Amino acid sequence: MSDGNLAASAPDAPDERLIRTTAMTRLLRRPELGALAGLVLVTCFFLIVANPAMFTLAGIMNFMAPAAQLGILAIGAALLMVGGEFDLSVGSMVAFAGLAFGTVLVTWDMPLVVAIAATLAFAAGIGALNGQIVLRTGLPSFIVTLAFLFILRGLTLVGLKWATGGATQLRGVKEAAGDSLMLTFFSGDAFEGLFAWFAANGWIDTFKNGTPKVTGVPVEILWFVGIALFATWVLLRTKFGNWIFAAGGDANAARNSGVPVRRVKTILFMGTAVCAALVAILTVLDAGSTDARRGFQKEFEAIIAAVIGGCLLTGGYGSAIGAFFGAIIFGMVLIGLTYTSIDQDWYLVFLGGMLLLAVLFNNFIRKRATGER
Amino acid sequence: MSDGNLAASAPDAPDERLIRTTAMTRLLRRPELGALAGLVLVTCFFLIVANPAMFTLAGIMNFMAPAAQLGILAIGAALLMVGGEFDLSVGSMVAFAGLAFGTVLVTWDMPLVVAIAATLAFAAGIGALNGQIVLRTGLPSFIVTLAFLFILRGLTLVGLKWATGGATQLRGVKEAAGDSLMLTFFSGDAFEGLFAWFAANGWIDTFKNGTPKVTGVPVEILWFVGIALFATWVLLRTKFGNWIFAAGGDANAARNSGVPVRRVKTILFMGTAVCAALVAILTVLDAGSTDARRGFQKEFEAIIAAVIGGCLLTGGYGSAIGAFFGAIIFGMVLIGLTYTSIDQDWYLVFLGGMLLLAVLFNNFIRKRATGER
Amino acid sequence: AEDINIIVVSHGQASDPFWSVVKNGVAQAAKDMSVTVDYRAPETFDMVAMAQLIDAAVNQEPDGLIVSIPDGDALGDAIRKAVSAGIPVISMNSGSQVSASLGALLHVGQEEYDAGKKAGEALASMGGKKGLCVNHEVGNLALDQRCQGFADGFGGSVTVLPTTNDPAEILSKVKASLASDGDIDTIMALGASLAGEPVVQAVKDSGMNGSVKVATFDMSANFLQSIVDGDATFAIDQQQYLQGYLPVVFLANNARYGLMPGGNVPSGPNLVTKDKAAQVIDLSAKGIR
Amino acid sequence: MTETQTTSETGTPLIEVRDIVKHFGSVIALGGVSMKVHSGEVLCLLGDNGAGKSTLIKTLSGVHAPTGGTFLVDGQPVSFSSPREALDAGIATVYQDLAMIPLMSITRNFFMGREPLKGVGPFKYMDMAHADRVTRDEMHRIGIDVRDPQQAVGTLSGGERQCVAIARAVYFGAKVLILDEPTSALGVAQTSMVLKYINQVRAKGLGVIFITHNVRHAYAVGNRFTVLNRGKTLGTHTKDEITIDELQNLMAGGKELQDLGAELGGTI
Amino acid sequence: MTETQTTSETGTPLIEVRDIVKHFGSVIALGGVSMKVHSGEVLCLLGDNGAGKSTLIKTLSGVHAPTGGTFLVDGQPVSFSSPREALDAGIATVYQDLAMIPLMSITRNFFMGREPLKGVGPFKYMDMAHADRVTRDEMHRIGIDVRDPQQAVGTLSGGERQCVAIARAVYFGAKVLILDEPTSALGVAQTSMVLKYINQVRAKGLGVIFITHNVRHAYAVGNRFTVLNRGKTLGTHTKDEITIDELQNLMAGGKELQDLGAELGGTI
Ligand SMILES: Nc1ncnc2c1ncn2[C@@H]1O[C@H](COP(=O)(O)OP(=O)(O)OP(=O)(O)O)[C@@H](O)[C@H]1O
Ligand SMILES: Nc1ncnc2c1ncn2[C@@H]1O[C@H](COP(=O)(O)OP(=O)(O)OP(=O)(O)O)[C@@H](O)[C@H]1O
Ligand SMILES: [Mg+2]
Ligand SMILES: [Mg+2]
Repeated sequence: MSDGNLAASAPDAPDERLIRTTAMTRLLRRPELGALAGLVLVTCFFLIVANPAMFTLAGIMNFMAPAAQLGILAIGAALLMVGGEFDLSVGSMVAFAGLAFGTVLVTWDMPLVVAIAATLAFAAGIGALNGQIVLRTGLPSFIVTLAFLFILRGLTLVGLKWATGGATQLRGVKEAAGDSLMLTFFSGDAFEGLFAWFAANGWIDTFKNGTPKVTGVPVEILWFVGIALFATWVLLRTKFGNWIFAAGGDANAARNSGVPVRRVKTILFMGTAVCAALVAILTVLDAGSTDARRGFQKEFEAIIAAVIGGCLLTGGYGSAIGAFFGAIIFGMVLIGLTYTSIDQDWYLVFLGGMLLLAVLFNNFIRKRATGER
Repeated sequence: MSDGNLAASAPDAPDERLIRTTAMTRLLRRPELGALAGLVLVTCFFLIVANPAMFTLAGIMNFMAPAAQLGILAIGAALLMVGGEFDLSVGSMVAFAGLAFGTVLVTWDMPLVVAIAATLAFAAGIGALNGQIVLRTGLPSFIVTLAFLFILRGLTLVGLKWATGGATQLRGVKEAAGDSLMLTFFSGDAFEGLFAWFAANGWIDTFKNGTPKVTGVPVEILWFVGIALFATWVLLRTKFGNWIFAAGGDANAARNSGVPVRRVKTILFMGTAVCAALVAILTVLDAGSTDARRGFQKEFEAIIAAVIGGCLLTGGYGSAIGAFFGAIIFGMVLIGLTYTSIDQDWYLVFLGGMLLLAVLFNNFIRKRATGER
Repeated sequence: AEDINIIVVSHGQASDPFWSVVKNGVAQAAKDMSVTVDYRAPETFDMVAMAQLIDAAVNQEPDGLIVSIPDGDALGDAIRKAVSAGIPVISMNSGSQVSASLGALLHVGQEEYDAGKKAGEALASMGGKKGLCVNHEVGNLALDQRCQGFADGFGGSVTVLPTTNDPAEILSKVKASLASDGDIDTIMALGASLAGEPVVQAVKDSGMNGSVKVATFDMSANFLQSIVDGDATFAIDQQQYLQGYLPVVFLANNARYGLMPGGNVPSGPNLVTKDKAAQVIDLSAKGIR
Repeated sequence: MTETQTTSETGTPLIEVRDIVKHFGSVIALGGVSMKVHSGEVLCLLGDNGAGKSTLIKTLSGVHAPTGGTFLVDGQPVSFSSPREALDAGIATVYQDLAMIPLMSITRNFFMGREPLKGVGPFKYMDMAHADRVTRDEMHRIGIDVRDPQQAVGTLSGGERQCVAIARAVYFGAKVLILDEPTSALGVAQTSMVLKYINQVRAKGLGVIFITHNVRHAYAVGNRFTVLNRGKTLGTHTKDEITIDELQNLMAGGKELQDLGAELGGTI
Repeated sequence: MTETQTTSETGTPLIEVRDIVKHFGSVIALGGVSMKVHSGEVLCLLGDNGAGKSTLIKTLSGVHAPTGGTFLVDGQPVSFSSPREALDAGIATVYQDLAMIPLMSITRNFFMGREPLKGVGPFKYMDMAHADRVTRDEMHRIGIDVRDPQQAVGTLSGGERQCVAIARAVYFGAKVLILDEPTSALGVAQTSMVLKYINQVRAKGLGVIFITHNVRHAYAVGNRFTVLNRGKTLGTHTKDEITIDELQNLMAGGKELQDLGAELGGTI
């Protein structure tokens, strides 16, 4: 103890000032693991109270579809939140991108691939505009994107009336899309052959009349998983990911260290908008129509999912995989109620209660794991 | 220059390192003055494009009434935001407090004064619960109060059905209230005699059928002004106000300096809930009924008004009088479009655009005044 | 009794006064027929979410499914899937045109558009020239169609006044409209308690009761009282209690005995005017009409 | 380097800790530290970066609850659950991270938690004129000309901010004054002021805990010197037991430093 | 106390500012400051709290745009619109407020803005193993044993944090290294390390601007000393022109201090 304190131990000698931790504890310390714990809790709850049909293959696909749609938005929102900004306009963006997509495809009668590209590019443009206003004026993104929440929703209404000649619903998307190759990626189910073969072998449940309950994996689930993995890689492993954390943690310090904060934030705003446009394309192609209420309040659900997933509202901390789990929790609670015999009147109480419980549990687990007091 | 730097100038001698500022500039630096500038801008806009009926006495009362209802919520929200927390449950709280009020008054047939007291106390209790959950768990208030947004809204529906035996609207409030003295403070118009006299002298416009267009000042406007003044006094002049700024600016630093941060925040949560309950009482008494949709999305409008009024979302900065102006701006924009000949389909676009413009202008004025770059 | 399980998926929120009556009808039928019925609806007007709720319902293989179809395109796939899974489907409220083509057994209800048209015609025949349609949830297809129908039936010039569903705001906006356009002589509200009541108040506040006619879709006790008092002309009653009640009865009988009526059941529209209003106030206050 | 008992002080110490342990998750910040301060003495807490000095004084001032060990105030065991309780027990602290709210004015920060009131009953309000005056005077006394006491603390320079924190603690001075590296960001003039203050405060019979890296500052005002190293006490020495050079060596932890010092001209 | 021209350096200065003025709203933080740094020299910037030292170096490193005056790099007038541009022009800075992100790990902070990459084309990713290794090594070199380079910077002690900032600036060292009070929170050992570093860096031909309140630290490594007072230059002196005591007096601004020093035993 009395020998000098300086350079006494080799860099990789164990430090006497550390209590030994197991790999398990270290794993539990990741922000997303709390969300996973919340997911386990919610799953247990439904395993007990819900109709067993909920956890059949069909049931899982059934709650994963809304979870996936929400999740794609939530991952975009999570990255933006880590980067220190909000986007409250994603819900309206879904509607507006749906309108843009429908207009290009149906009203202007363009090929599907053009419509998709145009919609994504258009959304990216609006995202960049959002970002530029926030960054140039220094106003909080909350208020700027809130203005866009109204503006985009309003423009959707006006645009729909213009595109359809007076209605607030645009239809005929399926017919206009025809059977373009792009449909494989943006609509319907994937692996249909595989599932048909499963069903033929009796590995998948069928309805009373013999049709298989699950005909494939809805493409949005694949997009959801793919985007979650990609976002996680970007966040944890790339230079850009480091910049996101830095920009969100302390924009000033980041700028002083040479991080191009404006560029990072603009790209994040664009990414969020593109995620919204992707959800719009997926849902419009699935539904075959779009209307002025699409995506209503999705911005809050996305932020909720991101927060359940461990994102800090103040920025600089969070994970994409957490948002992934958060979206699944949300989707499960959303659909799960229909598998229980709880009265619909109690739906909101139930939703709020589950939310609170999941977050509390998540928080409790995280605190236990990190040893905070 | 070469004489010592220490204690060279008397404390109140002018400092050579200060550019002289006029009283005007100093005035413009107050956070609320930007909001006032926004208000002037919006007023000018409507003076030009709107029907002159908007700025008659009747027109002003007409847009001030919703502004006042929003404003009471906004001032509560502003104080809470300065204290570093959010309450997203105020909208639902309005509905829930309305239910509580209606139940005590109509279903249980209590006197009005008891119903009012019970409602306010009950709301304060829920506010305290909100606060305790936030403070004890360390979860962000955003997510906790979001859960309460759902829970309270759901409980309102369940409670209404229980109280009415199946309907979502509880009526008969006016009959139950009778002509209690309390009605003077919580319902109808104030200064009716004065206005009748004005009208008799021809100083107030009358309708074709001879009744005066304005019969008095709606009480909610008086409450609104009163609460704005009181909140401003608390914030700027009292010990508690100092604690609010401290708790919101940096809760840790405040705690280390001996500020009872928990108590301050709990009181703020209670205050916000009480404001919501007050709005509930005012609106329910005016309408004579309450239903499950009351106060829908008011939480966002309240936050918008507070932000327009100069509150920082990150806490520690803002003003009550700013929220006052913010609420008036919002009320004016909301109602004002009806007085113009702009196609009503554009109303959301217009609302968003005006919002953005007001905030931008406010920000611009503030920056000019403080000389930030 | 045997375990008969029926699921209702509608597009109207449980807190919507109109739909709470439907739900009451459903609950009463479930009691009367001794079957279990689950009522489900998305929390906002959201076709994508509604399709997912139908999917979830199909997955539970109920003995009968009752759906409202405000958007045949968006819900078509889910309903066809139910039908192809062998689940008897009845549509209610909206979707009479597409109901049969999607494979539903029958439709109970009345088209929003038709109801609006009838109301518009009635108001035009009372001498209305310039109408205002107060839409408290723009983009909700059902409400848009009510407005559209009203405009078409009314014939004269109709402006749509979009608002949020805050009564104070509706009150102020209607007052503002009346102040800035003195020609308005007819106001149509799309919901009684949320919109209809503040509209009546606004007209009174503006000193125009008598000269401006007010009508509303659906009913609320207070609005009916206004009809009795002469401050409003009529309320359009779809008898939506039946839209909830009847399909459950049909499907229960279908499950037990294989019985099913041969055609659609029109549940409305039904104009409740001064002479009838007094009788229904109590029923309305209980959530039956 | 064993614990050396001082002989000068005899009565009950104002503050005493025995075998205080503090863990943060898996990090052991304090691994059993003992220490005491008597009335009318300045205890200097010395030690390398990360030795645990700030952690120690944060447990004394109620910010952290210790993981283990005993904490006595006036001989009575206590356990503070908030800094407010420590303040009420007479322990005033200047934190290394200052505990200032950047967005608030100097005056408001100065009086934060101890606002001067005026008026009666429920209508008590802050006496702003008085507060501004006190702030300006106290800051002036420590050598800072405040341009405008209503200026936000966030616009002050690092050293000016430090001065606000010190002036505040001294103005509201209690039984024990704890200063965590108060002089590190200060200029020569301000440093002298602070050291002089510490001297005055001690003379008034208060106990002072003074954390610094500057041996000269420590030696100028300290009565006893406790050295921390990697979360453990290395020993306590009275001023007459140790010379300034010995103290320097003790802090630096060995001869290695001497070489470096020599290389640079021996002036560090 | 007039401007004294140094004779040793002749070539174009690496950095030169002339009559730089900076206002914040109504506050005049710099009222016309001139200064230059040549290659291979350490310029010490001294001055009281609030004199404008930090403001000056923030205009040099692109954080603030000056309100007026000329700024030359290698004799060319420049105007940086962001710190990135200053970095690209070879000016590395350790800020007084450190520019660290508390929630991020030490490694991520260390490499912030200059991440080491691996992989090809669009699939480039951060070489985390390499980054961790470099961070640990560089921190060890400055005398800090990092327990875990993935630890959040927010959990480090004040001094440890300072060391990360310095190690980072030195590791990515450019033409000019600016250090704003780097040693203020450091222990004796770490201080020696930093001063030694400054010496090494100067020897390699870089220009260094070193801000400190400690005259001994300044005198140990500085070649020239510029004193700022209330936003103005008081004068520049080479090491051979001025003794350490004269420098101390210059900084403290008069005799008043001497008295204080004497009172406390003359050891400050
Ligand atoms: N909240 C925390 N979580 C984890 N580790 C912590 C936390 N706070 C402090 N530590 C660790 O405890 C050790 C002691 O820190 P402390 O701040 O007490 O040091 P110090 O002696 O004040 O150093 P300095 O002189 O640099 O201020 C440090 O190694 C630090 O990393
Ligand atoms: N953003 C700002 N707004 C207003 N005034 C400011 C701002 N930044 C600095 N100042 C003022 O400018 C003056 C110079 O500050 P600066 O930080 O440059 O001092 P410094 O010499 O670095 O002092 P220290 O040695 O205490 O760090 C200070 O009086 C400070 O109050
Ligand atoms: Mg410390
Ligand atoms: Mg400085």
